[in-house]
Amino acid sequence: MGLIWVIATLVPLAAFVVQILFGSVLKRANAYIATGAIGFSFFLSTMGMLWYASFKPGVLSPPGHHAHHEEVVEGAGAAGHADHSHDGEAGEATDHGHEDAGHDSEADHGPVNPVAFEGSISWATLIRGEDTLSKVLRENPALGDLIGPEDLREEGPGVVSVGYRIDNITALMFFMVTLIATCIHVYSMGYMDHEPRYGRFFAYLSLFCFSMLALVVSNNFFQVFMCWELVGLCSYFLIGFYYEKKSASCAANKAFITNRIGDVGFIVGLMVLFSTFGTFSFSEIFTPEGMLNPELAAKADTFWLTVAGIGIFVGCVGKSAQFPLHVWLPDAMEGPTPVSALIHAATMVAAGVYLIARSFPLFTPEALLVITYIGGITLFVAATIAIVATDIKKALAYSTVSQLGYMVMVLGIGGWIAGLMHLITHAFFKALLFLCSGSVIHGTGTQEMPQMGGLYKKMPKTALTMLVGVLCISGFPLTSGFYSKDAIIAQVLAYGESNPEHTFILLLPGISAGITAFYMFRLWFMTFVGTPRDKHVHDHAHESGDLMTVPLVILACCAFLAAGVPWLGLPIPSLESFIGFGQPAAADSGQFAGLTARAHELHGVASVVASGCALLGTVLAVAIYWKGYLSPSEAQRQFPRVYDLLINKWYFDEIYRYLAVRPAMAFGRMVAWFDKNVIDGALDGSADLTVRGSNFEGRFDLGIVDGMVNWIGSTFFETGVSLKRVQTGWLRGYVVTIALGAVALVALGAFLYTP
Amino acid sequence: MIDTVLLTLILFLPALGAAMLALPFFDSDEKSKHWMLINTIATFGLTLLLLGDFLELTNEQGFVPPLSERALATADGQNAPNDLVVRVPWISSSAFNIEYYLGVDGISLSLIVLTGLISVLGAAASFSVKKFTRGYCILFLLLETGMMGVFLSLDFFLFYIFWEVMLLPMYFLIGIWGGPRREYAAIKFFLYTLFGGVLMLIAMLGFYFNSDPNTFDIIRLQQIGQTTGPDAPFSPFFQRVMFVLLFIGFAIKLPAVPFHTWLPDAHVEAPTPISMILAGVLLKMGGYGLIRIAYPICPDGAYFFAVPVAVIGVVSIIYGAFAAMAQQDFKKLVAYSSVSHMGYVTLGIAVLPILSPVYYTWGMAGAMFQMIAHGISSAGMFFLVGVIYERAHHRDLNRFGGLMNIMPVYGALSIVIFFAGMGLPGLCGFPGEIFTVLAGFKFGAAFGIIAAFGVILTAGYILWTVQRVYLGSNKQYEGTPDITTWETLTVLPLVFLSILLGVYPDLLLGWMAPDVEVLVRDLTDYGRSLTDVVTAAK
Amino acid sequence: MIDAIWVLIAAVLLATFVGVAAMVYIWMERKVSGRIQDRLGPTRVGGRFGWLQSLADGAKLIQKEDLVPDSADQILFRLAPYVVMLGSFVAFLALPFSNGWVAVNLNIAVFFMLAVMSVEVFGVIMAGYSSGSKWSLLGGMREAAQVVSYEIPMAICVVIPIMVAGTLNLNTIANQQAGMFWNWYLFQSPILFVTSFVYFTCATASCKRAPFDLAEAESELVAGFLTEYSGMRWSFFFLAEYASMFAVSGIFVILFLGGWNGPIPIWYGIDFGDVWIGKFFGLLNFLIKSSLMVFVMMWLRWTLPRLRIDQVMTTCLKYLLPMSCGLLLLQAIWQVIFPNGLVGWMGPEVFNPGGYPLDGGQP
Amino acid sequence: MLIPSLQIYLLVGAVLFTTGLLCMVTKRNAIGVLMGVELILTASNINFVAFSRYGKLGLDGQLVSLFVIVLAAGEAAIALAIAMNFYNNFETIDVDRASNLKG
Amino acid sequence: MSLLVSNVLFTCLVLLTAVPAVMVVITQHIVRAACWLLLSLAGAAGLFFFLGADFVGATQLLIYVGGTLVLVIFGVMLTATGPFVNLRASSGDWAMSVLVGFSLLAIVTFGIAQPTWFNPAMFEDSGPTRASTNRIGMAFLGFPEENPTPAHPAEKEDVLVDPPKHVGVGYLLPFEVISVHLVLVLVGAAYLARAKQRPKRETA
Repeated sequence: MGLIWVIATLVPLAAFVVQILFGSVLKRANAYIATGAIGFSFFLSTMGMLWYASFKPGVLSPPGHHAHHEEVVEGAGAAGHADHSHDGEAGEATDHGHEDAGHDSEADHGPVNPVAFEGSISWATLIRGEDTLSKVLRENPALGDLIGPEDLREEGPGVVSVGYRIDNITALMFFMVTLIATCIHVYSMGYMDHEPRYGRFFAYLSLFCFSMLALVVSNNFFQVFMCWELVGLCSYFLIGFYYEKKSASCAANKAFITNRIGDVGFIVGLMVLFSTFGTFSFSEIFTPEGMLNPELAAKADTFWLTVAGIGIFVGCVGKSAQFPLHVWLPDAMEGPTPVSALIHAATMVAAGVYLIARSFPLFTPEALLVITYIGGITLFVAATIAIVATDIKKALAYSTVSQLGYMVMVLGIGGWIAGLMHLITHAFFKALLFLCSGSVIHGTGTQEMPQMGGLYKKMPKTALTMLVGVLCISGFPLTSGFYSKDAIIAQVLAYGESNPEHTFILLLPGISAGITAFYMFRLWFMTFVGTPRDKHVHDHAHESGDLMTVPLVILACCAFLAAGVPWLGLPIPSLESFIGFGQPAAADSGQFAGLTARAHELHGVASVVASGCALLGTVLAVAIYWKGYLSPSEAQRQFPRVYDLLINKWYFDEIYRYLAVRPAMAFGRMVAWFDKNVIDGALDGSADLTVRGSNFEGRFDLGIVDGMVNWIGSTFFETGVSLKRVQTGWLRGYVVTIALGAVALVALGAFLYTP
Repeated sequence: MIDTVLLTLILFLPALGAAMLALPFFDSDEKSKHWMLINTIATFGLTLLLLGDFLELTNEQGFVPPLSERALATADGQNAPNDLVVRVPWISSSAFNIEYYLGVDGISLSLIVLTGLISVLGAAASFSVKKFTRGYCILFLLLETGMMGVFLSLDFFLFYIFWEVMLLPMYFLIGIWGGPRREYAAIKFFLYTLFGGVLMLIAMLGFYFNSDPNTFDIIRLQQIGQTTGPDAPFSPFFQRVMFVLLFIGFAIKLPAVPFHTWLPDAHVEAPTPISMILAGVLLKMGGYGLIRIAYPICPDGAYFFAVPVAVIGVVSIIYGAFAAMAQQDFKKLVAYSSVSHMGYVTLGIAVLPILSPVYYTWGMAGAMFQMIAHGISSAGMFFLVGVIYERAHHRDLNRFGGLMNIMPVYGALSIVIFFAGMGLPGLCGFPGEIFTVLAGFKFGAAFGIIAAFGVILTAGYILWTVQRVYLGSNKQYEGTPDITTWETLTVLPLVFLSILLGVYPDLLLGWMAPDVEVLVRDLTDYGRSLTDVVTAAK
Repeated sequence: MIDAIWVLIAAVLLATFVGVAAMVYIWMERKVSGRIQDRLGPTRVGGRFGWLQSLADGAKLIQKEDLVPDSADQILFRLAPYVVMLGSFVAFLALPFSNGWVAVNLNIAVFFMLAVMSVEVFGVIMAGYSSGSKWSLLGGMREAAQVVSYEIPMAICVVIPIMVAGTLNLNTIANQQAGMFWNWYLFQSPILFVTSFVYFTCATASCKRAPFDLAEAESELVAGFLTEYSGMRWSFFFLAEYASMFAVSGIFVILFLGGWNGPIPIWYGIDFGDVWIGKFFGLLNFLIKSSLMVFVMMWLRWTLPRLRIDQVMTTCLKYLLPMSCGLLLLQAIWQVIFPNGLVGWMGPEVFNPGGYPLDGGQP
Repeated sequence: MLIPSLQIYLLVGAVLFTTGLLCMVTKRNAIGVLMGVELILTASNINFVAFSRYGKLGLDGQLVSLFVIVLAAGEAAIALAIAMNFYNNFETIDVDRASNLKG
Repeated sequence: MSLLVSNVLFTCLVLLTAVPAVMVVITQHIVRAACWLLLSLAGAAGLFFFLGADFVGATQLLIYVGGTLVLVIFGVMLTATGPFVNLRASSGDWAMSVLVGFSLLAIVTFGIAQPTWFNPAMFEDSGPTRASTNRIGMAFLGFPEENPTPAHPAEKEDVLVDPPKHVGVGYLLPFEVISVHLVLVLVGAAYLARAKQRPKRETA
């Protein structure tokens, strides 16, 4: 069954290959190929998700549930082999013995545990001896005494494999990604209509879809890392899509390099996993119920485990634009708006959160604390900056950073379900918001909110759908954002009860919820209501075409309904419960024991707090930007320091420029100088010295050695001159002389010879 | 029998071609160039044939028998008909014991195939050579023979000869067809390498006179070197001294900081195809020498000096990357990036004291993979730099810009190659880098982490370069013709390979890694026995 | 004594054969040239086809006055035709006509033939020099330069099949090629195939046949070394030329075309190899093949224009000589790779579906 | 009627040698001198081959004579080249004129 | 062949060798001298055949007669200022050289005839070996002994079946040296004989 997802992952890749190879021929057909591919993926993932959900214990009891259960869950070997047979049909060589570790004794464990399909092929085979040795042993058992058990399996990973692992989180993420991506593809066909590199855009989108989907389905950290970099690459290409603009290429570079810094952390995490656990595989590192594999945990030092956790989290920090590395995301808005929606709001930046959720059991309490604090700082800092942002997309970007901070933080305090739920809902409404802003930009030709205003009449569909998004993100009741934010606040409250020493950081989500509502409504009011501030822009403005508005409507529905409790009475689980089945045991044990239950109890309080904060923010926004009771410029004058800090984004860029970029460049120049002057200088100096030495010796040679030789030579020459008269130059005379000499010799011999 | 012919032909076909170039028939430049191309293609074809033969050696366990096994079987006259080992007594088998002794395993074969490929592409890239074409072609082909010889020889003496044989054509190729400072660069290159060669010579003689019976047989020397116990012919002290000599000799070629300064000069001055060869193949000889000679023959030295060597590797990575960041000259930047990339090779090889064959295989196989990948990507980079140099006649990074719009195909190909150099997953640079870094961490956390920071720097300078050269817009080079079909064909195999190897490294590792594993197991066994001795003594 | 008598008989037989063959070939040359030039050639003498034309010519030549120019070197002028005749006739001593049918079964036969035929050039030079004529002298010098040069590639080309055969004995060489026609050395390796062409070119040149007939170039040198000759002496030169044509063709046939072995050994089952009838058919085979090669030489003569002397030398020294050396090397390498030949390498069943013995079927 | 024996061969060799020597001495033509040399070499060859048959040299005598013949060819080539050069420079072939090296 | 025929043939060959050799000395005509030389060398080749050294004889014919002598004649033709060139030595020269030559001949003949110097009994006739090229080639490689038991003596007269014992190193090294030497000689000869564009010396 995993084949569905494998195919759904590979289809965009195939589309990418086709587009890159034949892009110049296909021209506009590129868009159809890309959209068709991702649409097909969406179709497959929907099918897969329905199928997956259909036999989930406790949700529904589909016919043949037990059979499925047996096939997939029980008997590790059976599950593995069933999968392999699928893979074999797909023509992939499977690596047995590598993924079977995690499926023991599943049936006895409650319904919480995810049913995971797994399959993998070897990607890089470094050691093959293992198999051979065991095979030899199997054939010659007598050798066992000689070889000894410790030789049987050398410590460490011999194979890097790529594969898939489907559990409900994967299925859900997959569904979300393909759905949003499909909408955005359709939207892009309208939005990018006049672009010169139309085809290439879709090729990049396809590549991104592939990378993102492969990231989501992957069954080991190594593959995650590879896809991690690949999505970063696509992000780079798409941010730098308008590469003629210097700012775009700079933003692309910034995004990529910042991500790489995070990736180094990820690599460090990988290194620790590699050297302490000797495996990257999820199913080997984690037990099926979602704890760290005790066998491996016994091998690992807590310090290194923390390092691993923080390392992986640093990767997430880079990708999800968390506090120290968040600077790239606002700059990334240089890319086309659909890209911002897809990559920099809904999917790629959420991958960090996904990874934290995925590797949740790995984190030690210390690491989780770091996560919490980073998330908390991020959500607040970004929210404050968003207040003063005037660029519509940048405001949304900071909002994204802030919302990601929510997710990270709540994951750090054990709110696994809340974090993921917010991830899903946020993906929908943030994609919606970005697309709406894109529609506005498309219609007006500007991104600056001060130039907009009063656009509601001109583009009602956009305004309404965007209002849905704003309501969602602000957490108004009955919207999806309400449920997810409510879950977060409840988790925070529950955590705060048991860990009062972290109260400070726990206050931030509540405050920021208000700020969020404030800046989102500010954005909406500045854009759509009031009087037009720029006549030219206003006259020019127009509603976008159907290609763009239909996705908006679809997304608005999704955003509104995503977390709806009964889901319109359909026989499918609610978002929360669906995610809840995948919750790892680690999120509900140890320091988090009972936290989930307590959070449930606190839902009521939390919803009051959340909606209260949101209401406050909203009211403030209404007062300032709609009704005009308060003047924003007045506030600026009142708090100039604060305003400077915020408008300069807390001076992060400057700090980095002076602390990192310039020193690095200076160090580079120094190294180059060192190379040229010190190393090469020493070399050239020694060469010079050799030359001087040779010159000296040359003089010695000429004077003394040659002098003696010349003297000897001249002496011989004199002798030769006196002897030369013997040579008569008469050739035949020489012959006669030789003959005479021969005769004389023989005669002499005859005379002397006595036998 | 066929293997004898095949190996000999691979070795001497280019030289034969060079000799044929002396015939009066090749009176025009075109003929010479075509002949050179045909010759290199034929050699490359033969290397592929060799690869096929190699894969056919697979026994019932699914492995190609290790080289040492095959070589010793050949020595006993027990060899299979096509075991890809050639042993013919050469110089007075009784007195000097020097043999015409060739053989391949996965390690050398991968480099041989790479050499064949890069030579073909280099020959194709040489079509723009105008000066003394015939001489160029002759030297080029001789160079190929030298390179092939280095990778094929299993006799140290033969190895040394080819090492030096390769040197002279290179000297002339840089010194005659190079840029404005070509004499300086050529002499620098020559002296550096010769210096290393002399150290190697000393080590070679040391091995020879300390082995009993005296031998130049590398396989035999490996066995001698890996003998442990109090009466081992190569004492630990001897091994350490020899290791230092060999290491410096090979590190110069690699090149590792601080022996690297010949490389930027040589690259900047060398003509494009020679830069390709230089980066694509010549640097690999250093790594190959370490893997084939220095480490297996002097494992004790390798253990003793593991930390310094790893430090050199890490320093090379960081130092090269920083130096690259500061360059204005496109070619120099690529040259320093080579220093940085080859640092991973040093690091990967150095991590011997892990003592776990599995983990050390990551380092060693990573180093091998990195060599191949670097051979592909850096050759491509130099070629692409050459392409733009031919059009713009300068290499100043700050004066380019906007080439992506002006030359779209060229831009696209460049992006692939440069990103492959950057070590992006899905392209060939990634597996080698990540494997070595992982193994480096296992050896010492600091090594791994610092080396990992090289990733950022690499991304920094490459992206910055890409931005300065390809992105943006530029009126100055408006109307520059895009890359020609011929040039595209030249670089396309590299692009294709960098993608292929990045997407599925098993294509290479599948037949290379088993031999790496054999080597690694020998070395770690040696190391374990050492530690056993130490623990026993305690 | 028996031996001496046998030698005498053989000598007489050979002399007769060479004389008759030369006359037949002269007639053939005239017919061939006629056909090529769209004429009929001799038609009358002897009834039909003019088959007795050569005899008639010979009779006429014998009757002619034997002129010796005043400025000629008397002795050398008279001696020259005999030296030439001697050279080509003695060569036949070692040429086997069929299995065992050879005057002296020398084990260095092919070498001997080359050696003796190289004496022939000396006669030509003598003739050219002693005639006391500028034309003749030039012709002689050209001949000297040409033949000395062409002997080298020719000898090397002969060495190549010898390398395959492992012997210089022409009888053995021919017997080694028994069996199906792909046993002929011509088809043993591509190198030998090429070699045969090189050899044939050199052989043509060493017989000073067109397009290499610079020594007697009628149009430039007024017949070169033959200018001052007439009558019987003149005809001796011609006899020698045709005889040596046959001789080099014979060597060609034995070295490359399987000698007296037919293309398909149809009588393999009946052991004709040893009895005289089998040998007789072998003789026919040999004569037909040799005549075919002689015909090719004639064909070339009447097709190709004469080269200039520098072209002749260039052909030899710049092309044929390096080619032959290269072929020698290549064949050596070939033998290392395929020590048993292609047939041995590919397995006998590939080349021998009928199951004929491939080891030569030596009688 | 001579009966073949080693002495006869040696005698023939001696005669050839002497005539060769005389040839070298009495000919003023450089090529004549060369012919004398050839005669002397042939004389030695006859001795070698004779000893090869009559002595215990086995095939070595023949082999050496082969070497001699081959070297003689080379010698003739270079001698002729010298003669030609001599002729080109002095416009004569008279060896007595070649006395530039007179001391 | 009967002894008589053999002896007659031998006498003829000896005369064919010796008499033309003398004629070479006597004749003053350089081209005729060359022709006499031809006869003499051919006679020598005959002697070789007679001695059973077929290969040497053939080589003598091929190289000496076919090659060297032609070259000599070629040289004569190229250097002759007129068709008939006489460069006579003076009578004094003649006298001296004849004296020296005959003394040499006398002393050598004396040596041959003197039993104390030269004992014919030490040299017995080993019979005509009729050495095949194979044997000569193997002798080159250092296998002077004939194969003691050829497997199929009738058929494989020329083919060595079992290689005989290896004695010494043979003549491969001399052969190689001579080959290289010959190449050098030929290159040198070609260089020397090349027509040079040198200014003609002014003859005042």
